[in-house]
Amino acid sequence: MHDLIALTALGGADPETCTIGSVTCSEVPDVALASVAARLGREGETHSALAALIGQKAPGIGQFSGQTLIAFWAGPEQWIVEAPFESHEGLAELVKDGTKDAASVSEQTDAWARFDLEGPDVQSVLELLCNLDCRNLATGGAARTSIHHLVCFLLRRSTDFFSIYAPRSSAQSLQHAIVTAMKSAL
Amino acid sequence: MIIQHPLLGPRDSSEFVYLGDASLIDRPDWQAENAAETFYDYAYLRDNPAGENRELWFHEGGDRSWLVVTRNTVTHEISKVELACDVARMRGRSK
Amino acid sequence: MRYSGFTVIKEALRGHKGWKPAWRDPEPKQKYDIVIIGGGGHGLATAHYLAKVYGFRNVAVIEKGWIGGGNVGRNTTIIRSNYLLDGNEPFYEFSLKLWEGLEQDLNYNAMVSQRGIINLIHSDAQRDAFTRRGNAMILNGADAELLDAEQVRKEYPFLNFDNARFPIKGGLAQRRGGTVRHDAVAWGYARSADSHGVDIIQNCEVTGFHIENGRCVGVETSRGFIGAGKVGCAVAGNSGRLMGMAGMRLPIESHVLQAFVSEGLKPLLPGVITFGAGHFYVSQSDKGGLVFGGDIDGYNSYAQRGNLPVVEDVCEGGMALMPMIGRARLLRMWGGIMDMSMDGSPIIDRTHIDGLYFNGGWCYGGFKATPASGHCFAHLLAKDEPHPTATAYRFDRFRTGRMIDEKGMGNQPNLH
Amino acid sequence: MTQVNRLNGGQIDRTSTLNFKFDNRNFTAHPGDTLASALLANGVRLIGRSFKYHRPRGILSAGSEEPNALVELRTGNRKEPNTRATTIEMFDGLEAHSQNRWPSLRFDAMAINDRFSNFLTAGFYYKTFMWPAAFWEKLYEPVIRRAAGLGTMSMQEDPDEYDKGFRHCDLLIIGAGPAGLMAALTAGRAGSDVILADEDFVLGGRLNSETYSLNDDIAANWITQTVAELSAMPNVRLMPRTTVIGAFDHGIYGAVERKGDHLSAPSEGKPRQILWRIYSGRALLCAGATERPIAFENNDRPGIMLAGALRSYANRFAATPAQRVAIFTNNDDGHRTAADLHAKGVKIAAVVDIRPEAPLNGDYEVLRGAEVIDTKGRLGLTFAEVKLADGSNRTLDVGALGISGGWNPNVHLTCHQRGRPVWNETLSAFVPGDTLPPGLTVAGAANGIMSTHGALKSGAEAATHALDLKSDAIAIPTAEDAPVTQTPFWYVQGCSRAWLDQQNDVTVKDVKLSHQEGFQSVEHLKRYTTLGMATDQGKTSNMGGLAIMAEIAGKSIPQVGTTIYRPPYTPVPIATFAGRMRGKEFHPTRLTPSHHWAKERGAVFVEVGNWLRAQWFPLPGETHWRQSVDREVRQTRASVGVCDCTTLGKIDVQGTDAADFLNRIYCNGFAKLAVGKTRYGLMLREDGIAMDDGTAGRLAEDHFVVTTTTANAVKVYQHMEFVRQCLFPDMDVQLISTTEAWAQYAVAGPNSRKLLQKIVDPEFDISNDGFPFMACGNITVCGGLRARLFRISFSGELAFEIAVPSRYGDALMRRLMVEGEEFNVVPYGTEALGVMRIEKGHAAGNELNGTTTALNLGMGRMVSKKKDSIGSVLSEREGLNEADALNMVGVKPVNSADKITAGAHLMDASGPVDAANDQGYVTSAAFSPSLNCYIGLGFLKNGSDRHREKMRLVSPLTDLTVEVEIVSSHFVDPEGERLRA
Repeated sequence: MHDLIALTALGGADPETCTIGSVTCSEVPDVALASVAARLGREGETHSALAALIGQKAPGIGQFSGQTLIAFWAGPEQWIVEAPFESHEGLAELVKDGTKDAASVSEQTDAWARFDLEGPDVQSVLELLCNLDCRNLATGGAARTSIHHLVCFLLRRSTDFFSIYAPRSSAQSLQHAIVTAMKSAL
Repeated sequence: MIIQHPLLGPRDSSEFVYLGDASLIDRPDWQAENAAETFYDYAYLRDNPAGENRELWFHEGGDRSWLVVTRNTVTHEISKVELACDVARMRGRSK
Repeated sequence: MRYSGFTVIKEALRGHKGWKPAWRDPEPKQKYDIVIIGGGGHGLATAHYLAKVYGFRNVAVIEKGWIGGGNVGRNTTIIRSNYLLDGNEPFYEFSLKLWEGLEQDLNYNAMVSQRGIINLIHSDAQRDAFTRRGNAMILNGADAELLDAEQVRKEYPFLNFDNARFPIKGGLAQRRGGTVRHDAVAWGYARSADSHGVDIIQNCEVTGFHIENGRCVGVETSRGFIGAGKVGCAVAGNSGRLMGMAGMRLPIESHVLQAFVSEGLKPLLPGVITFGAGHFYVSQSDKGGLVFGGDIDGYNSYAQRGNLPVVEDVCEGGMALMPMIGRARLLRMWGGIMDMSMDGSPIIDRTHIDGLYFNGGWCYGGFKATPASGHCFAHLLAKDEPHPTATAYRFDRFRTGRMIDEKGMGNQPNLH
Repeated sequence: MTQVNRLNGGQIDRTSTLNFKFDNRNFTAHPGDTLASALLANGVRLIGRSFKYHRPRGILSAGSEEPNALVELRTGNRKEPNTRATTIEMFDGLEAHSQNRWPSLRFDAMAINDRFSNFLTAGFYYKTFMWPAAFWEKLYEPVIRRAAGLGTMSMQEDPDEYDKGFRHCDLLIIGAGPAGLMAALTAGRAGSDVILADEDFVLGGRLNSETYSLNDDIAANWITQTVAELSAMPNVRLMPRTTVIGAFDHGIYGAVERKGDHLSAPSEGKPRQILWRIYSGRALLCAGATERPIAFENNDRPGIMLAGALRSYANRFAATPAQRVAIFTNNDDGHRTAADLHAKGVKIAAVVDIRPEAPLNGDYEVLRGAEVIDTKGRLGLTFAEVKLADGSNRTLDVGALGISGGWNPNVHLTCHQRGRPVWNETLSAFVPGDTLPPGLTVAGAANGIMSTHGALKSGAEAATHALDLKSDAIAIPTAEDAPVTQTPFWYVQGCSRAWLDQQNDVTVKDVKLSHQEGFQSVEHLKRYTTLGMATDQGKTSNMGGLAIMAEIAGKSIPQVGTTIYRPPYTPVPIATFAGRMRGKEFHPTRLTPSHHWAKERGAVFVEVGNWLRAQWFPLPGETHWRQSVDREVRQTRASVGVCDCTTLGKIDVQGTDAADFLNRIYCNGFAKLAVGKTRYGLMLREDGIAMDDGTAGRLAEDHFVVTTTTANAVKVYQHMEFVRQCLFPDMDVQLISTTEAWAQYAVAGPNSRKLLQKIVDPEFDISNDGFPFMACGNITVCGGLRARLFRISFSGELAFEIAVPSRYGDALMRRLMVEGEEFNVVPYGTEALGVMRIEKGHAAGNELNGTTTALNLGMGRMVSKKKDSIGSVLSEREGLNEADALNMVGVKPVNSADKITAGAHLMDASGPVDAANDQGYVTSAAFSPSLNCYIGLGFLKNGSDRHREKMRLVSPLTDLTVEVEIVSSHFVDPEGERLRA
C-alpha cells in the first residue's frame, strides 16, 4: 500500500462542515466515482452490467439508484457510479471488469468535489443557487445543471437532503457560494 | 429563454452554448470535385432567416447533448427541439 | 438655413418662428441616379458624401420607418480606431479623421467628444497582443499609448485595483477616441444631404428589386416602383432579409446586441473604459447617463430586445471593474440587430448583380465607422472601384482565404 | 419641527415616532410613512430642482412614477442618487439631501438657466457650440456636463451585498391591488402554485388610498382578511417590496425584491436586494393605472400634484401639502379627491372643472367650465389663476393644487416584447394590445377596467381563465362600480411654458418646435426634446406630448403612434444585476492540486483563465522576479525541475473508433499510433486555421488520453462532442473530461529519470529503452498508487509528465521535492515554463492566436491530404498559401544587450518604418538564461527563407528600435538530443 496522504477538495486533511439555521453543508471526500458510457450498439449489455453492479435496474434519464454502489444518469447512455472510497478506491477497475468492452469507463473519483446540503429549509438555499425547480426534483432524481457558473450534478437523496458534485478545482468557490446563500436565506 | 430539452424537459438557455445554423451538420464530401466550393459555402454562407431557424445548441451546463432547436428569430418562439445526433442520422450522416 | 450661435439668439428673440424643418418630406420621384436603401447612419452618410464629395444630387435615401431608427439610434456611441489588422486600421483611422471634422462639414453639432478610450490589460499575453495592436495603429498613422497600472489608476482611481479577480495590469489608450451624440449623427447627415438636394423618403419599405437581364434597375417599394441607375444597400441588421430579395446568401448572421443607460448622474467618468477580463464597456453621456454594454446575446435574432443572462453578465463585469457604480441605477435597456459577419469585419462591395451594391456586416463596429463607411460606399457607387482604405472589404475574401479576423475566432459570427 | 400638515386617520403607526433628516434639518415621521408623505406632513413642499432649468420642484405623485421628488438617500458609501421620495419607506435615522442644486435648494445659482430658457429650447445645442472646433471638449462640453446630470455618486464601493435567485410558479401575479388579490385568492384556493408580487410595502394597491367600502365594510378590513388567507396558503408566495421589472422570453420575468431598503442597513450576511428570475407558467398583469396631468402655464410649482396622489397622502398617509387646496380636473375622479380632503378637514378653495355640466357639491365650490391658466409662487404654490366660464379671471389663494386629466392603464410590461398598446376611445387612453408576451394576460385598471368592482371581477376571471380552472367562481365582494369615461383634455389653450416632462423640462412649446423642425415621428420627438427620457421614463409625460403632437400634426393620437416601454419597469441598481459575482468572486477560481503546497513555498500566483497557477517561486534574497525565473530555468536545464501542469485539458477518448475519430480531429495521422505511444497533434478549425495543439497518448487499442492547452480545454471538448454527435454519429466513441481527476506534473531535466526512478514502483522500467521518448503508460508509484506516465517534453529537456489522482497531488509534489533534494530539484512556475518553451521554439497561445495556419507555424507538412480531417480542405485556399506567407521564426538581438519585446513589429534593416513596410511581428519574448540574451518568437513574411537576415524590430508604442537577426525558432538543442537522452 502506498504512503501518500490524501487531501480533501478544500485542501484539508479532514472535510469541512458548516451549519447555519437548520441547514448543514458538509464536504464529503470519501466517495469513489467512475463514469460508464455504453459503446455504440452495446447499450443493452451496459444496462445489465450496470444493474449487476448496483443491484438495481440501471437508472433512467435524470435518475439515480443503487445501495452501496449507486449509479446516476450523467448523459445519454452515460452514468457515474458512486461507491464508498474506503472499500472501493479501485472502483474504475471494478466497473471495467463488470462492463467488459461493452462500455467505456473512466476514473472520476477526484474529478469532483461533493457537498451535501441537509435540513428542512434546504429549498430556500437552493433557490438562491440554481435555476432548476428543486422542489420538483423528486427523491431519487439526479440533474446536471449550472450552479454559480459551475457545471454540477445535483442529487436529491431524500426530501431535505441534496448532494452537489462540483468540479474539484472549484470546490472553494462553490463552498463560498453555498455558505453565503445559507447566510442570506437562513 | 427556455429550451425544452428532449430528454430533460425545460432548461434555461443560459445552460446552453449557441453554435449556429443546423446546416453545419451537412459537412460536404472532402473528396468531391468541387470540395473547395462546397466547403466555402458550408463554412461561410447562411440563410439567416427572419422567422423559423434551425440551429445548434450545446448543453454545456447539462448533459452535453448537441440539440437542433427550431426557433423563430423574430418572436424567439421555439417550436421544436431534437437531439442533433438523431437529426444527423436522418440527414444520412454516419461515420 | 445655417445653424450658429447667432441664429439661435436671433430666433429666440423672434419667438423661434424662423426654424425650418431639418429636412424636406418629398414624394419619391420616378427615377434617381442612385437610390440608397436604409435611412440609418451609413445610408445617410453615403448620401451626404455622394452629394457633397462626388457631386451626385439626383439621389434618394429610402427608409422603411423613420430615419435614424436603426443601430445609429441604439448604440453605445463610442468612436475609436484602435484596430490591429491592415485591412481595418487605415479604414477606421480614416473614419476617426472624418469624425474630427464632422461639425464643420455638416454645420451640425453632433457633439463629437474626444475624451479618450482605454482598453484595460489584465494579463501579460494581453499586454503582448495590445502592444502589437498599438504599434499597428501608430504604423498606420493613428495615436496609441501603452499605460501601466499606475498610470491607469491616476486617471481612474475608482476602478477595482485592490480586490480584483483579474487585476488591472495596464491599458492601451487612444486619446482621440471618444463618444458622439448618436441620434445627431443621423440628423446631421440627413440635414446636410437634404440641403444638397438628396431626397430623404421615410415610411417607404423596399419590397423587391427590379432586375432586368442581370442588372438592377430599381426597387419595388410600399410607395411604388422607384427607378435607379444604381442601388446601394446599407441596412445592417436586415442585410440578410434585404439581399435575400435579390437571391443572395451572405456570410452574415443577424444577432441582437443589448445596450444600457443609467439614470443621469453628475460627471464621474472622464472617458471610455473597456474591461479586458469581462464583457463590459462604459462611457458617460453629456446628459449624465452611464452608457454601457457588453457581449451580444449570442443567438440569431431579429427581435430588437434581449434577455436577462446578458444583462446580468454585463452588470457583473461592471461591478467587477468599478464597484462604485453599484448604487447607480440601470434606467433603460434596448437591443439592436447586428450584422455579424464571418470574420468580424464588414463588406463594402459590388454584388454579382450589375448596379446593385452592398454595405454591411458591421458587427458592432458600425457606429464608429459611419463617416468612412458612407464615404467609401459613396466612392464605390460613384467610381465603381473601392476606396483605397476599403479595398479589403470584399465578398470574395472568404472564398480566397483572406479573412480579416481581428479576434481570431474564425467562421463563427457570435464569437466576433 | 411639528408635523403641521398631518391629518387624522391613515395607515401610519402613531404609537412610534421615527426621526429623519432632509438637507440636515430634523423631522419626525411614523412607521407607514414614505419620505414624501413625511415631508408633506412636516410642511415641506420644495424637494428638488429640475434637470435643465433648475426650476423648483416638489412632489407630483405618490408612487414610482414620480419625476420630481428625487433625493440623494443615505450618506457615505451608501449614498443613492435620484431616489424617489415617494417610494422611500421611512426608517428611523433616515437621511436625505436634495440634489442638482448649488449652493442650496432654496437658492440655486443654476436657476439662471430658467431666465435664458428662451435660448435653451429643445435641441439648441445641435445648432451651436461648433466654433472654434477645439472649444467643444475644452469649454462648452464641460459646462454642459456640469449643469446636466442629477445626483452625485459617492465614488466608493457599495458596501451592501446582493443576491440572485430563481423561483418557479404556475401563475405570477404582478400587482396586489383589487384585481391582483382576487386573482391570487382564486388561483390559491384552486391549489395552484402562485407568486403575488407588488412594488409597494403594503398589499392592496389603490384600495389603500381610497375610502370605498367592500362588502359594506372598509376596504382595509377586506385586504387584511384576504392577505391573511393568502399567507396561510402553502402554495401562495406573497412578495411585497418586489418590483417585476421585465417580461422576458418564454414566461421568464425579472423581479427585484428590496430586502434591506426599509432598514438603516441590511443585517450581517443579508442582501440589500435580490434579483429573482421567475419562471412562470402563466402571468397576470394587475399593475393598475397612473393618473395623467394637464398642462398649463407654470404647472410645475411645488404644491401642484396629481389629484389621486393628494388623495393617497390624505387617506393612506394622513398628510396634505397644504391646508387650502384646489382641484383642477376634467373628470369625476378629481371630485373624489375634493370630497376626501374635505372630509379630513382640508379647506377646498374650489374644484375647477373644465366640464360645463360638472357635478356640484354642497361642501365646496365647483367652478364649471373653468380652467387654471397660470400659477404663482417662487418656491411653492401661492396662487392659482383661474379663467371662469364667463371669461373672467379669479385668483385662488392655495398652497396645493390637485390635477386630474384622467388615468392611463399601466401597460408597460405588455410592451417588453415589442407589443404595441391600442387606443381606447371611451377612456381616450392606450390599453394593452393583442400582441402580449406569450402567457401574459392583463386584468383590472391595467386593462382599462377602471371601477373597483370591475377590477375585482376581472382579476378573478383572468386567473380562472389563465389556469383553466373549473369555474366555480368565488364570490366577488360588492364594491363601487361607477362607469368611467374620460374626455381628453391635455393642455390649456394658449399656454407655452407648460410642463409635460417636469424632470427634463420639456414644455408644450418644445413639442411645437419639434414639429416645426420636422421631428414629427414619436421617436424623433422623444429623442429631439428628450421627452420621456427621464428617470420616470415618461410615465406621466409621454401621453401629453403625444396628444399635443397629434393635435399640431392634425392627426389622431393612434395615428401619431405610441412609444413602447422597455425594461426595467423602474430603475434597478447595477449591483442588483451583478449579485454575488463581484470582487474576487467575479468568476469561480480553480486551484491546482499543488496550490496549498505552492502557497507554503511563497509562490507568486497568476490568473490563467479561471485557474490560479504558480508563476514563480521566489527564494529569500531574490528581489526581482527575473532572478527567480532565471534560477528555475538554469536549475531545470542543469538537473531537474517540477511544474504543475494539471491545468492542461485532459480528455479520455474511448471506443472502437477512437483512433479514427482522432484522425478526423487532428490534421495529422493517428490511426497507426502504437499502444503505449504518444504523439503531438495539431487541431484545425473547419476554416483551416490552427485551433489548438496537444498530445494524444494511446493507453489501449480503444483508449486515448488527449491533452489540450489550458486556455482551449472547454472549447476543444465542445468541438469534439460536435464532431462526434453532429458529424459522425455512428462512430463508436465516448468522451469524458478527466482534467480535474488527475494531478499532472512535468518533471524535466537531465536528472528527471533518476528522480522518478525513486518513486516509480520497481516493476516499471522507465529507462530510455524501457520507456523511450514519447512513451506512455499506466504505472504505480510510491508503493502501489495508480498513476499515468508520459514521456513528453515542452522544455526540450529529458522530461516526463506524471499523473496521480488529484487528492494525492499535494503529497506527490512534496515527495518529489524530498526525493529530489539530492539532485537539487527546483519547482518552476509558468514564467520558467514559458522561457523554456520559447528557447525550444514551441508554439503556445501567443502563436496559436486564431489567425495562424499550420503553414505559418512551420507545420504545413503535417496536414495530411490522405484523410478527411476538420479544416484540411479550407486550409488549401490561396490566401492561406501565398509565397510570402508568415512563417514562425526566432529573433535574436544583434547586440546581445538589447531587449526584445513581444508585440514589436519587424521591418527591413533600412527604409521607412510604416505599415506598408511591415514584415511581421514578435509574438513571444523572454530573457534566455541559456543563451544569456533576450530571444523572441514571431511571424515573418516568408520567414523560413530569411534566417540570418538582419532586420529592425520596432515598437514605436514603447519607443524601441533594435537591430535583430532572424534565426531558427529552435534556440536550444535543435536536434532534440536532450529529450531523447
